[in-house]
Amino acid sequence: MGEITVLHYLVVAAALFILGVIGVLTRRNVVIILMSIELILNAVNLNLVAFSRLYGLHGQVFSIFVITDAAAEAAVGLGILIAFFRNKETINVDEIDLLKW
Amino acid sequence: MLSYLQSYLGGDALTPGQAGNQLWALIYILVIFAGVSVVVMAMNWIERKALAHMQVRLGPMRVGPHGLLQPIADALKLMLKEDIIPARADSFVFWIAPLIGLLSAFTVYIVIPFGPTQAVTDMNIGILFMLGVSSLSVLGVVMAGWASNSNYPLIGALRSSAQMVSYEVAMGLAVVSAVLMTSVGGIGMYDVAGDGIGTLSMIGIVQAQQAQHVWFLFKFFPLGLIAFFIFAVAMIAETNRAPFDLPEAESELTAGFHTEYSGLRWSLFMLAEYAAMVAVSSIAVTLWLGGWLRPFPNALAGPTWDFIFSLFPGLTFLALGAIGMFGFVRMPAHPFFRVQKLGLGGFAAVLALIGVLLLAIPFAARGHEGTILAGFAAGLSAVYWFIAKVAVFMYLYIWYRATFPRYRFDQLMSVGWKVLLPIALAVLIATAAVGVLIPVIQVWFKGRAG
Amino acid sequence: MTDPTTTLSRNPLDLDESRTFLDANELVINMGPQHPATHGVLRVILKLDGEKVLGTECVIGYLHRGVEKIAENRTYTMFNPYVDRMDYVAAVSNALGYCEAVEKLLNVEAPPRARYIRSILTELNRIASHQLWLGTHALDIGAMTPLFYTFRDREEILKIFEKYCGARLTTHAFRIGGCQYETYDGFEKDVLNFLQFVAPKIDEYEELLTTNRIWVERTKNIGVISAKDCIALGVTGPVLRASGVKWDLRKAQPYAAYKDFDFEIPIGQNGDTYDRYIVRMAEMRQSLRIIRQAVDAIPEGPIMAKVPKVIKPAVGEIYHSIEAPKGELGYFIVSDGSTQPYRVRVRPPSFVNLQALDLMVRGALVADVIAVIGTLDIVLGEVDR
Amino acid sequence: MTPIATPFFFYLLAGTMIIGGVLVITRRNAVHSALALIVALLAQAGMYLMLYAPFVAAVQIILYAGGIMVLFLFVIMLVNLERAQKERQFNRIWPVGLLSAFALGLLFVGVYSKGKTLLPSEMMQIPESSNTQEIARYLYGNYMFAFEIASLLLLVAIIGAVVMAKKRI
Repeated sequence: MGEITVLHYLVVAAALFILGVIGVLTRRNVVIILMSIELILNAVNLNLVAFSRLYGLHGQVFSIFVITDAAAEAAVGLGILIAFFRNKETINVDEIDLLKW
Repeated sequence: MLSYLQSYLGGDALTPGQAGNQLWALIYILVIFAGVSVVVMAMNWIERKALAHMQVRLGPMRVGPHGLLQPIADALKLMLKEDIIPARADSFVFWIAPLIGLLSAFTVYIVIPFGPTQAVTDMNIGILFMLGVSSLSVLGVVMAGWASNSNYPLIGALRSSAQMVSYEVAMGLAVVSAVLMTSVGGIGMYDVAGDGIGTLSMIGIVQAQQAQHVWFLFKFFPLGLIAFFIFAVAMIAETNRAPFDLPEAESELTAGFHTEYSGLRWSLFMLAEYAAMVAVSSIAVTLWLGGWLRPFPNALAGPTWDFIFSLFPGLTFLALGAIGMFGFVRMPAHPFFRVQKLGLGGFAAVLALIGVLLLAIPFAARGHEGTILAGFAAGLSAVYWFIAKVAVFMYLYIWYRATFPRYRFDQLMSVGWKVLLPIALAVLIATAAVGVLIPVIQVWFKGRAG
Repeated sequence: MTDPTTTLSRNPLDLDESRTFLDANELVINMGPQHPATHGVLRVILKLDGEKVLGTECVIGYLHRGVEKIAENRTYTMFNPYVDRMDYVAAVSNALGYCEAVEKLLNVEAPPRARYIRSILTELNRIASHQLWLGTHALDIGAMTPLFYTFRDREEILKIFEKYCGARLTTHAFRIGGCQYETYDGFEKDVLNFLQFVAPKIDEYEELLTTNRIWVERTKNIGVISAKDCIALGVTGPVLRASGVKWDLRKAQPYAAYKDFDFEIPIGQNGDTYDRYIVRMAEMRQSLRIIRQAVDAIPEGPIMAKVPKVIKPAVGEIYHSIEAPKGELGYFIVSDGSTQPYRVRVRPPSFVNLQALDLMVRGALVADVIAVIGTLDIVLGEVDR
Repeated sequence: MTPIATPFFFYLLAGTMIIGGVLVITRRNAVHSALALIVALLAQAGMYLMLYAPFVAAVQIILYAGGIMVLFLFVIMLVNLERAQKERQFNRIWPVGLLSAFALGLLFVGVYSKGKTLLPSEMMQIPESSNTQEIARYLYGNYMFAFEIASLLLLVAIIGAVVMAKKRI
């Protein structure tokens, strides 16, 4: 348990990022895929905020933009999900394989 | 440690959290936790009594004199009741949902300033922290409704999550307009930092009101009043109380999201609800009603007025004791009532004793400015005024409940989105505009005069 | 809109488990029989789209006691107390209808004093019934306090009943041919005191509700029913009058002593829940007016007509109806010449009015169903009999 | 205010976040996933506090935990997941996905071990007490344009979500 440097935060962020990627690539449930995307975005946020310790507040400002983006993404993604569920009664990505129905 | 304690009691130190004094902060947290729990129990009794008297009935009368021990009996009963988890419920989520609600309701007390130093800590994002943490209670409600695996709780949960999320928007905008006022100097007003920068810290907001010689309720009249009104409406909706108690609308959804809960877990929901009521009332008091400041801290300044206003806590307790004594005297002298009569008399005597003690403190502290005792007396006065203001809100909660019918869900939503939100936005813009314009006009006038 | 009986499956609770909120055409909720807002044991099966009501189906009979069948095994006199148990909040009206029907069958007429006493008690009972309705209706909409106010004031009426005949709720006050009891000493004074007492109280209820924004929003344009639909469905009472039809049996075919009294029939225009509220409040005031006139003009004389000890009406049938607090309460009695009726059929206003529920709540929200059930003022004892 | 027991809290929060993240991608029940994600997000807010970013922490709690996750839970409740729970949880190409994620991990390890010397060794002294004000200056100064675009993005998202989710427009 030495001094905590920015690198420590970066490692945590990288781990979260990879977890998110695994979730996106392997799960079938759209809701959980969207949550995994949130994990990825959060990993990025953590990176940005950690770097703001080194390079000034720009990172924090950017992380706020990322959060905004995440909100927009979640809203639209879940909207699509609901529209989709209404038509197909499934939320598994590998069953969403038609361009129209 | 000791020196900090001395300076803290003397009243010219930082809050324990700011000073980094963990032990003292821990004590403070325990005190607040116990205090809030006691207040919730007392509130339970007061609500039932006040509501009963508004509705031409007596309320609890059997357990203890005038039902004074009723909350304790209820708490005991709830603790002993079977804790039912429905067969097809998701037991983990079902188990954790009330804890989330309780946690979010109690966590906000960290930043509530009961006095200039009487807070666990003072964050520079205090008000944001409060809004954020109190918004987490939605999660508990949603999870409770979902985990019960039943239609009524599910509808209740959907309703309440939609309601709380919608009213948070109007609430947040109203809060922002108050926060703007911390930085905006008006005619004859100056901001706390002196450089036009506002503050989000709860203590800073109250200090700004002191420095600007005005409660934000009356600042930029009527803008502050409107913002306060919006907050006051939104906070009732946030805490799911009448007339916005749709999530637990008894006549429609039996009990809403906690239909399937029983015993201790149900009482945790109740505890969370009342704790949240006190918490949002504290926000309102801090932002618009001058927090711990006594009435007219600047117009009636000076040690004499300070002394007079510091008599109020003792007088209040004496008055309560007198009411108790009145009840004691009025109670029939039949042996059947002996225990109750003695209990009430004892209770009144204790109240009166506390009153006398509280009266003695300012008398003893008079003329000893700068000592620990004087600091203690000042802190006592501050906490008293804060609690008194919150108590008014709690009474209003009861009063609303006795008076208003319940809104329908779509009406509630349209009130939130189509009435409160536009007004809140308009007030926000107007506050900002007035704040910018007034200094300009002042400068212009000065230029003309000079 | 489709007919709910065809859109709802025969067994509405047999749901497809995979169906959920989103394909919500199929959300079926079972309201009652143990639901706080169904005024007893009414079970309403709601078919919902989200919170929008697509159709309803009332399941009744949870309080069925076979009152009509019991009548066939009792003598005319013995059956009299049973009618009190139908609409138990307006027991006096029930008894009045039954007694007058049998009197009509026997071709006797109650003496004037008995008729006046009957009118007074029935109108008092109407006020009590409306008060109870107001309290529970307001409670359904979320206003707690009126319930306690109305119960406090209803208590005064029940006290008068108790003093008069010894019973508070199921009074059994009237007999075939008149009244069993002469009024007690100070009856008139008690009633007049009550009138003095209750008039400001009615204003008090109105103060709490009439102009209350939330109350108005919750009741205006909710559960609207047109006069045409009312007549088609046979809806009577305040519900009909709120739709703008000036129909009150007390005026249309006066019974008891009503033709001697001067009173108005309050009507509404929109036929919504708010109008029904206003109409009932006005009716309470009119009842006060009737009672005052009746007490002032109450004649002296006997209280029982000459009725044989054993009531044995001639072969025949009769239909007699009165204006109960909830609407037209009719008794159809067939006599086969014996001491027991061959058949008694009750036309209960609650039962008929309840049929309008589906029409009134189509397209409304769940919360409106509560309000509409409240505003129909049904008593399940009368619906199920 | 000096942060206390920093390594302890760092490892506590980091552990919570990682465990939360693992739970998010492995739970059968989407509600449990959401719960784990909320815990991870709150832990991350704690980390922001340790990084002297209180405003971002507050935004994280208000927006993520109080807003976005409620949205998620709302949708999970609307969409019946009981069937999805009984089915296979991972798609057929999951080994490929895992492999590529692993490769990405290796890439990170490589970059960090090579590039850590590039980082400045000294942390900047960020005034914590005026953090919010500083962020405001940046947001309404340097990043004004980006801020406006973000608001436009949100507007588009609102309209999009309404169009998508509404049954009959």
